[in-house]
Amino acid sequence: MADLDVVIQTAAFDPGELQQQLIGQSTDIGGVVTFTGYVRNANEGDEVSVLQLEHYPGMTERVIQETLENAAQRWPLLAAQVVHRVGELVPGDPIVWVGISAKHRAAAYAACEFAMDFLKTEAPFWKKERTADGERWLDQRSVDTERTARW
Amino acid sequence: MADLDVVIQTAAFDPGELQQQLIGQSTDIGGVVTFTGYVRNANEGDEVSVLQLEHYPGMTERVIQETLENAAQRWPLLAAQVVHRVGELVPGDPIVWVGISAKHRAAAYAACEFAMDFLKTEAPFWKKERTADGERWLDQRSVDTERTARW
Amino acid sequence: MSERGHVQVRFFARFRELLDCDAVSVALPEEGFHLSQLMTALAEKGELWAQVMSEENLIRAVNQTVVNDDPPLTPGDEVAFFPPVTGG
Amino acid sequence: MSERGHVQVRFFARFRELLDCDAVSVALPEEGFHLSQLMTALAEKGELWAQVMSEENLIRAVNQTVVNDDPPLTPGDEVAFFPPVTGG
Repeated sequence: MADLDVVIQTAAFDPGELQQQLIGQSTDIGGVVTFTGYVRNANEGDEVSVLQLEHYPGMTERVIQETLENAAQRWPLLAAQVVHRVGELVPGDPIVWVGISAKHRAAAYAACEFAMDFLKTEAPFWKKERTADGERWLDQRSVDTERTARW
Repeated sequence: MADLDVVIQTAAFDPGELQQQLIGQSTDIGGVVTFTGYVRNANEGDEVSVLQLEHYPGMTERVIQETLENAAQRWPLLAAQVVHRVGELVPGDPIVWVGISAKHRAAAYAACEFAMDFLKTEAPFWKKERTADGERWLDQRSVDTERTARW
Repeated sequence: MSERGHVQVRFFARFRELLDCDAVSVALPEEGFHLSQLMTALAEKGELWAQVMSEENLIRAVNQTVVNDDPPLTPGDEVAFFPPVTGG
Repeated sequence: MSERGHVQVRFFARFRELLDCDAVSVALPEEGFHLSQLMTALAEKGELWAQVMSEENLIRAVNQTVVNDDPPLTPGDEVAFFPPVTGG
């Protein structure tokens, strides 16, 4: 059974360290695919100064854990981890990291993309942007729901 | 135009440092997808002790650079880098790293998988395994040529 | 948290701000009280509450699982209302 | 490296080992000498050379680009022979 892990934290994280933890001492791994999401400085034309991330503690972890379990049933994975930040972030900050290890790369690519697509549409996080014009809650992008429907 | 880079080296590399270099000071990036290939301890049942990697200097860089240029034409990328080791490697060593940054994750996932598929089938590298039974040159996997044919 | 005969109702993001309410405990008036009945009861708390309960993009979760049907509620259940998610 | 009137021929991996040869300079006997003619000339260097030149999985590159046709060679060209690639 693949080793699956979900962490929600306010602290910053280092993608390199997370990848090191994911592989550990394993020499079975053929490939690791990672996704790191960053806070962008502009959204729909407005300069973003701060991004506030709210979530639903408990449900968030459960939804992402289930997503990783579904991925591990669909593809032969060795390990999968999701780390997601909440609280205040600024442009350039890493916000989410998904790392997947597998013997062969095709499984790792597919599972990493699958995990991000479901995280984007099912995990209870909400983003609020602060720009020069004030604050606004972000709307879900239709492209994200379309991507999830592919699986 | 996306910032494209190819490095062939005998020295070890650190995936975390490479990702840090890829993003630099940019706050345009929405997502980074990376692939890290590792030397596996076993191949077709035999324990691998050393992997020897030979390449065709000059052609290797050219083929990978062209692959990244093709990727940047197909998808809106911010930056792409491939680092590939040659020489002697042992199980657990990172052998190849592909990092792609983009405003949106779909482009980064697609370009990263595209780059690895073409690297596996077009870049002139050859692997020779040393096991308890002696040395052997590896054969190309048919799954790799099939994956490249998808694009 | 979960009093006997009550459900805990939670609000997130835009709805939490609009109602100025993180969570409220609601007594179940009868056995077999359904989620839609809870929503009707909440809508009666005022104009803003009625507005949130009639939102087109209102996601509903019972015990941290999104529901699309109208399940009966049980004392101790946790019900949540929130907008479409925007993480990652 | 590229002498006037010559092509540089390089071998890699299994073929390099089999022939015990990294590279060899070959004089072009005439203008419009084609890759297939170079291969015939190399095959005449001995049994192992003939074996390599008749390999089913022999990839051929001219000036570091894989070719599937039979191009004419020009003095200074770099020709390479190698097995299917196995990097990554």
